[in-house]
Amino acid sequence: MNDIKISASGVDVFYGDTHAIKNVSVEIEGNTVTAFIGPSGCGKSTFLRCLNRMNDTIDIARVTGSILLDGEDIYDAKVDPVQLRAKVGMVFQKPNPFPKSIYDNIAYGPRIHGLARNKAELDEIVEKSLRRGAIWEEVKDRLDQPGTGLSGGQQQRLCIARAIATEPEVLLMDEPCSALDPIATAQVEELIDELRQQYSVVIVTHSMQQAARVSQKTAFFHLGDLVEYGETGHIFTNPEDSRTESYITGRIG
Amino acid sequence: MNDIKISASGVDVFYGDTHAIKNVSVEIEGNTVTAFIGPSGCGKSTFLRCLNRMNDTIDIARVTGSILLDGEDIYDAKVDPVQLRAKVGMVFQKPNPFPKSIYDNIAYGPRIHGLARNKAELDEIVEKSLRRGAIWEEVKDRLDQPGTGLSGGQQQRLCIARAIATEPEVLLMDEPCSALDPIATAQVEELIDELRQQYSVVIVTHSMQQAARVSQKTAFFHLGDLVEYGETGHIFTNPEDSRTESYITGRIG
Amino acid sequence: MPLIWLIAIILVLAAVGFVMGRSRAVASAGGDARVLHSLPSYYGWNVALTVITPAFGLLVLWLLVQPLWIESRVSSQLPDSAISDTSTRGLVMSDVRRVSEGLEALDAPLLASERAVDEAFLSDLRNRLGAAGVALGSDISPEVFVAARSYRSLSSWGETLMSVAVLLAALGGFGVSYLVTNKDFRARNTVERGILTVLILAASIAILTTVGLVFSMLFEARNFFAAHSWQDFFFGTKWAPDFRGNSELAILPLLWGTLYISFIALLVAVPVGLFAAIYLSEYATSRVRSVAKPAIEVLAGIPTIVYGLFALITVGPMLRDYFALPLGLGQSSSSVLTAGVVMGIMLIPFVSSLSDDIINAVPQAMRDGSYGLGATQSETIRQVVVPAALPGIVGAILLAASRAIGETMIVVLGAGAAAAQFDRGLGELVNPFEAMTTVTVKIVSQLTGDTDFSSPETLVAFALGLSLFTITLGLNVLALWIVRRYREQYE
Amino acid sequence: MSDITANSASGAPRKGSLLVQDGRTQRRNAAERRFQIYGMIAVSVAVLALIFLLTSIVRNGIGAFSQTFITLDVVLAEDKLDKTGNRDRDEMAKVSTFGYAPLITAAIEDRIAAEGIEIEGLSKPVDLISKQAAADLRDFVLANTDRVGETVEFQFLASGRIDGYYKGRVTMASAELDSNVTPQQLMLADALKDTGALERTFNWGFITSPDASENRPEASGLGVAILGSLYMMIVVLVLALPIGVAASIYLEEFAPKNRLTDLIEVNISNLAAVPSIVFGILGLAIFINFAGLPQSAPIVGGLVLTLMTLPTIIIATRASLKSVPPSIREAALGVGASKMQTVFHHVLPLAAPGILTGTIIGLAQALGETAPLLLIGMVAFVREYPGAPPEGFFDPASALPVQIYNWTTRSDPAFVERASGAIIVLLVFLLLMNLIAIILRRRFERRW
Amino acid sequence: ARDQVQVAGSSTVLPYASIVAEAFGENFDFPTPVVESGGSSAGLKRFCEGVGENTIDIANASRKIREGEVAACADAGVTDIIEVRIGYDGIVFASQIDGPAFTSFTEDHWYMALAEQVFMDGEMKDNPFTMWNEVDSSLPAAEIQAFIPGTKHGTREVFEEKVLLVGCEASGAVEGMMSAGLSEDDAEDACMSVRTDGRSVDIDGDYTETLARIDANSNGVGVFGLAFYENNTDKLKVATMSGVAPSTETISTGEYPVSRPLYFYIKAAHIGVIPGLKEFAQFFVADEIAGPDGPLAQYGLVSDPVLSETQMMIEAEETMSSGS
Ligand SMILES: Nc1ncnc2c1ncn2[C@@H]1O[C@H](COP(=O)(O)OP(=O)(O)OP(=O)(O)O)[C@@H](O)[C@H]1O
Ligand SMILES: Nc1ncnc2c1ncn2[C@@H]1O[C@H](COP(=O)(O)OP(=O)(O)OP(=O)(O)O)[C@@H](O)[C@H]1O
Ligand SMILES: [Mg+2]
Ligand SMILES: [Mg+2]
Ligand SMILES: O=P([O-])([O-])[O-]
Repeated sequence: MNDIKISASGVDVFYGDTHAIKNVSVEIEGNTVTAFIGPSGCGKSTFLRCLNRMNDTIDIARVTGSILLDGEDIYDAKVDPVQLRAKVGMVFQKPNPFPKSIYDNIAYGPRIHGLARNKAELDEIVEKSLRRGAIWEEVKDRLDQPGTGLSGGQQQRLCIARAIATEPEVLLMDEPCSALDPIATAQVEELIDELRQQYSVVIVTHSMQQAARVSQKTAFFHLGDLVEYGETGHIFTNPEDSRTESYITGRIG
Repeated sequence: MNDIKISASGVDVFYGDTHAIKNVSVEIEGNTVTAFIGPSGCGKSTFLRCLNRMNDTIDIARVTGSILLDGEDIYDAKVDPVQLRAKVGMVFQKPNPFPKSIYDNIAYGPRIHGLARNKAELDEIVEKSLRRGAIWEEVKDRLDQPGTGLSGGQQQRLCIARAIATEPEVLLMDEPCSALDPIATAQVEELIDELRQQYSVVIVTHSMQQAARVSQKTAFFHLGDLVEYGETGHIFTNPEDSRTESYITGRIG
Repeated sequence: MPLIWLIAIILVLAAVGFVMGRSRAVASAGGDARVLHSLPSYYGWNVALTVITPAFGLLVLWLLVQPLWIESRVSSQLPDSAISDTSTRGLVMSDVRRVSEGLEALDAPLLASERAVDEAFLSDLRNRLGAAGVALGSDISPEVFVAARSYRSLSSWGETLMSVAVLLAALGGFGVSYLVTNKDFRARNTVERGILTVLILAASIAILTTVGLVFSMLFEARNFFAAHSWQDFFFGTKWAPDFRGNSELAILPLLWGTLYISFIALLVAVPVGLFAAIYLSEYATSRVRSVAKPAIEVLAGIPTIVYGLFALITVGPMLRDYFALPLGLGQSSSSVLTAGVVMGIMLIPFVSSLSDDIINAVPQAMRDGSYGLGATQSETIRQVVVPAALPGIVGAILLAASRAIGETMIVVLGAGAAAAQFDRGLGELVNPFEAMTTVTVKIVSQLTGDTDFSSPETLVAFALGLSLFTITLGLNVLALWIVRRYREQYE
Repeated sequence: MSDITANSASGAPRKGSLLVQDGRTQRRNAAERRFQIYGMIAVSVAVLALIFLLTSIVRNGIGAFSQTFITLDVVLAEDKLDKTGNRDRDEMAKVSTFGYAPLITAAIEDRIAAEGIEIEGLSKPVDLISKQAAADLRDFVLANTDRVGETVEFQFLASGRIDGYYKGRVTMASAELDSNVTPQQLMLADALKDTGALERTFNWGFITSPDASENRPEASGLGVAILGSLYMMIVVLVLALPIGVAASIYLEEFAPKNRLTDLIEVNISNLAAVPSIVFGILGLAIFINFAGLPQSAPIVGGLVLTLMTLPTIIIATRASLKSVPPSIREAALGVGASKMQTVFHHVLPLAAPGILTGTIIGLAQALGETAPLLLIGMVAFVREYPGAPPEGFFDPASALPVQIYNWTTRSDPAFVERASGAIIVLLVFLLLMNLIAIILRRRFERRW
Repeated sequence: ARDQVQVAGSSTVLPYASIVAEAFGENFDFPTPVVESGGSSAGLKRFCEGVGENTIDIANASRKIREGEVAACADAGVTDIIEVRIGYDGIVFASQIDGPAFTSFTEDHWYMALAEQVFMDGEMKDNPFTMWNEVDSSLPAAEIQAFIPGTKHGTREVFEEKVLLVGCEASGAVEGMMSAGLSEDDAEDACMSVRTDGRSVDIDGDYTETLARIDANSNGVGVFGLAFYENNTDKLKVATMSGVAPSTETISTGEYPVSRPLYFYIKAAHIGVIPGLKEFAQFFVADEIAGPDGPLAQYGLVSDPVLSETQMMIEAEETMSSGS
């Protein structure tokens, strides 16, 4: 049994009047891949964004409840969201590369966190991240070209590479393989597995197979509720809630 | 055997110096679903965008070769890209709802094409499109809220609904189900099948299963080349090119 | 020590502090910058800023306070006999300052207190000062010289003391911040708090300006209302200042002129500017754009007098001869239309350049979405791009409207100096070929006119200014409300 | 599917050739063309207006860059200039410019006699020479006391009317009516021109000299005004751009969104609508009466113009900050950048074009503004050059728009040309000033 | 500390002051004074802001300082003011040189042409005239189109009092109005109120604007300063007033009726503090400058017949309170 890395309890999120997350409590373990599954619009992204306070940037979003990272409340006034986000990295659902060169896209995080002592080290970090993001081969000759000129799947992998370049302790990935072909998907899944050795990974996915393949724990959301949370194997083979079962077997959307 | 709807021959696309599509010739049939498959970055989106001249909007993109729609060269100087795009609709890889209300997002196309004589007809078109896009239930109470405030998958379905609201003869769909859960995916696939009765659909997908499920024809792209094109059943069971086989069986990315 | 040196020393100290703070931080992390809480340069900045901020703060404070303090010391030492009846203590003090400034340029022995201060010495001193480039209005009296000498010595003391104090402050800041520098110190947060403070200070300047503007008008406006009935000012319908008093000073005719002329100006500037912006950002080649945009911006830089003369000499007579006279709408070459049209031309770049930038910033994905549905470029622009850029465009239009309201020269030469005539009927009020004038023109002309400056005829300028301020505030609130309602936020 | 058919029937028939536009498409394309033509018309209106204004400015003003000079031999008579004969400068300084005038009169009369020019009815030939001449001569003598007694060749400015004669402003017919010049004097000028004593050359003095009084339009120049404007623009640029951008960043990115910030926002747009002269009132009250800064000084002018330009820059900057897509901010925040870093590393560069536009327009306005300078004493006749910075910021100076304004109000028609010339200088100044901004803006422009 | 004399005020006096300042700078070792324009009242306001280096030393005015202003000055500590009259400004009526023959006017022509209401047939009527020859058959048959100083200008006051009012009285309208029951004050006010139907255009700008308007309007008649006219004799045709042609001579003798005195005011407290202040003031009114043959007169100033008194007054630093 691993340590609890993130412990959320009684989390509610509102977008204006819309109640997007309803009293969700969940404990995310260290060295574990946790998958969030559920029909589109059920609140997976919303909840994921709570975990590193990205919802702060949405004016109308309001979060209540408590979320502890290593036992510390991340919504505490004393917490610096910047430090939090450096620890809890994120890959967004829609790839959003900076309108800068591919190199700068990756190097940005390491630069602001001072992860490299010199240019050579930075180059190394960039290369390594791009390799781990399974995109090095495709972009190694065009590192100075804008990241926005990449194909959809390339942008997605660029964003993954960008997120891991800063070496976060927890990585939140919102459908990181949605635009990837099977091979690239497999590479990213491999990466996730590798990351798990040291860190925690939370992944949102619509592919049951993927959830089953990469995750140890699975949380099933439905209409803002956390319906069921438990061992992935258990959830997929022996769901307790009927809604979970329907979803997994493809009967509710 | 269906009529040839679109016939591309010797198409090359360059982004500046990058040769993204290399001498591709393909014939897309009417009343058929054609799937484009291939590893990320191989040029699927690029080729798709050629078919309704969306590449015109990219300054550095240059298209050569000929593409005929119903026997007419769409790159002919006399051809109005606007009329072309009204015939050949598109769902983009990254959902891009307008910063307008959900209703206006859908109503936009019908309005500019004058498809509705009055408000009631327009309402009807909007509802029908949203229903066909499998998102009506989720948004029917918030039609006046911005489309940008939807979840990733909802935005994707909104964009599908938006595209079909204008009743194009050919619908180009770039990974339309990438952010959708299995149920929603099934609904969209059903829609695609329904559309096929009257129109042509070209769909880019990374899911072999999806390609196999919905398409009658499949084109496999690799590094800008059209490697193989043929009956879906044939391609998946009996690929001629070794690269196709490797891709389908998950050996090259 | 000359001020410039002191400043230079502080800056050097800050630079040193930057380097040392940085390296101390790195050292505390055992050479591995990755262990640090913040980037090494933030530690450097932290030290540099804590050197600069207190030192410069003290410096500025000292420079403000010292002269006041010395002034009051020396001034209190100055015997009453030194001040003639026509003069004042303040004026004698300015003589004292001038002499003491001059003394600085001369030899030190002159300052020795044991020197006899006699007639000959003083007239010689005046010549010496003259030679040193310090002209004096009259001979130096002994009292003034003594005062100047003590002024001089006090200020040189003060300066020395200041140098020491400021340097101490700088060093103190250096020491403290240097000592707290270690790998866990949240240098970035500290520096960013500092920057945020600067940002807040910058934003508050805008507020202070408003407060200053209101207060600089309030006092005189009150005097105006003490001398002139407010009912007449706000509800009267006639503007007729008179040198003999009994003027009718109503804001309404001027306000009508302001609104009418601004309206016409916007009627020209907004469509032309907006279409130009759209054309430049969406249709024009980048070469055309790179020439046309700065060229159009030149319109904003042509002095308004040129537009005024253009209105007076070219546009006015043309509108009169080809429109007003044939249509029987008047025979005045000054008209609302003349001023409005010419002002509209001046305002084109306000709308076009800013809107162009904002339109250009709308993400391409929005356009693609629309093209993909078979929209034409103009449909895309009108229905997707422009709405998405609306807040910025409205900002640009407001800026243009603001300029229109604040403009004088074009109105004076284009529309004349006579206020709208409410008593001549609605027809003349809405006739664009009538001469009219604006609030701003009258603010300027009443302030620069020949009426007694304490009479209501002059003071009315302040009341007009304040009223205009309030009215435009209302219009701006309205505009903000509209933008809020229609804002479309893209991703 | 029946409704689809219904739709097709009601709307545009969809089947059909791409090469043939159906009715609706034709209409839409016509609208498109119209729209594009409107755009072209708009741009042309703006550009034509510009060309019209510029050509009229240049046509009127180009003459100011050349000037007519008359070369004469002047006898520096000792009995007039140095009665004591000991070449003591202070002694000689007692002879005022009025004492020098006869020397010039003598010089031109000598020249006429020497060339054998005879013109019937010619009176006061000295009127050909600028009134500035005596002052120039006096300055020369006081600087070279040893040359008294010699005959020195001097190039004098010709008077405004004579200069105007060669620029087409004055004609024989107009001279007939003109109380300041006679046709005979014009004939004399022609005669002198034939002898080579009179010539028209490039007029550096127009750019370097200080203003001159109404008596001597030919001697007036823009030196003080250019320096004054330069100093003011330095102040404005150094203060308005950073303060404006900083204030916008705070308001747009950091300030909590509440009533108070709404108030501030409205307030700033409102400041833009405050007539510029009111800023002069404020400047007089705050900077001169309260802070004790000197009158007529570029520093005060610069501060007042800064306050006046701030709203423009803030409005432009906020609008461009608003237009940066939130996804860029999210991307940066997501990798652990602080808000400050996000803004400075990503948002600001993307907003740069708009900021620069605001700056260009703000500076254009600041450079051309006269009214606020009125109350702080800069709308003035200033002949002394301000010193070098930093002291020079506190010396009295004029400004280009002020000079233009002053010259347009003067009665001598020669000033009309000079005012237009000054406008040319102002526009060149403006373009030079904005050049960097324009280039930078092009570099920062990008679409995403 | 400030080295140069600082002058502000009337734009009418500005040309004279700048001619003097320029010559002063050339001939003395003091720096050239700074002469601001901005209007008499604005100048006096600055003048009365207080004593001290950051206030002006001299205010130019095209009118006498008023009681209220003296009081305001005193409140701010400006108690000792030296008043200097430098001469007179003639006001002339001129039209386009090729325009209709406006060569001689009388005051009542102007009253009849420009008054809001005129006294005709025993009652006050809205001014019915649209042509000058309707006013008086000796005048040209041209549309009435007058460009007169706007209400901000001191010249307007002079125009109203010395032309309109005089004309009103001469035409017998005042008597008529009083017999019709108006009080004298009301009658005078009525005399001086100008029609607002566009026949008379107020000019808030300078004479250059009046000139430009006349250029653009051949029937226009405008009000100018004598100095301005003298510099533009090739474009303008001046009219006599009651048979007297305007010139420096006729104005200084008082034959030509429309003129006004020009002044400047010195802050006595600044004398001895601001270098060159007194010297400048003395230079200004010196015979070689302000006398009938000096450059100011050449430019168009009607020099003061009693200039020597003014010179003595400055010499003695005689302030207004101590003087009169
Ligand atoms: N705007 C652009 N500028 C330059 N290169 C581009 C641009 N868009 C795409 N490319 C390049 O062209 C190639 C083909 O891109 P395309 O988007 O067609 O790939 P794709 O097959 O759609 O991939 P994916 O499945 O990842 O979306 C890629 O190498 C990509 O980097
Ligand atoms: N910015 C927003 N403003 C208003 N409502 C929002 C916003 N973002 C999301 N929502 C709503 O909140 C609910 C949850 O959205 P969320 O993005 O968390 O869904 P999700 O589970 O990630 O779905 P998907 O799989 O489609 O991405 C949805 O109903 C969505 O419409
Ligand atoms: Mg989501
Ligand atoms: Mg793609
Ligand atoms: O500027 P004036 O006061 O002379 O009109």
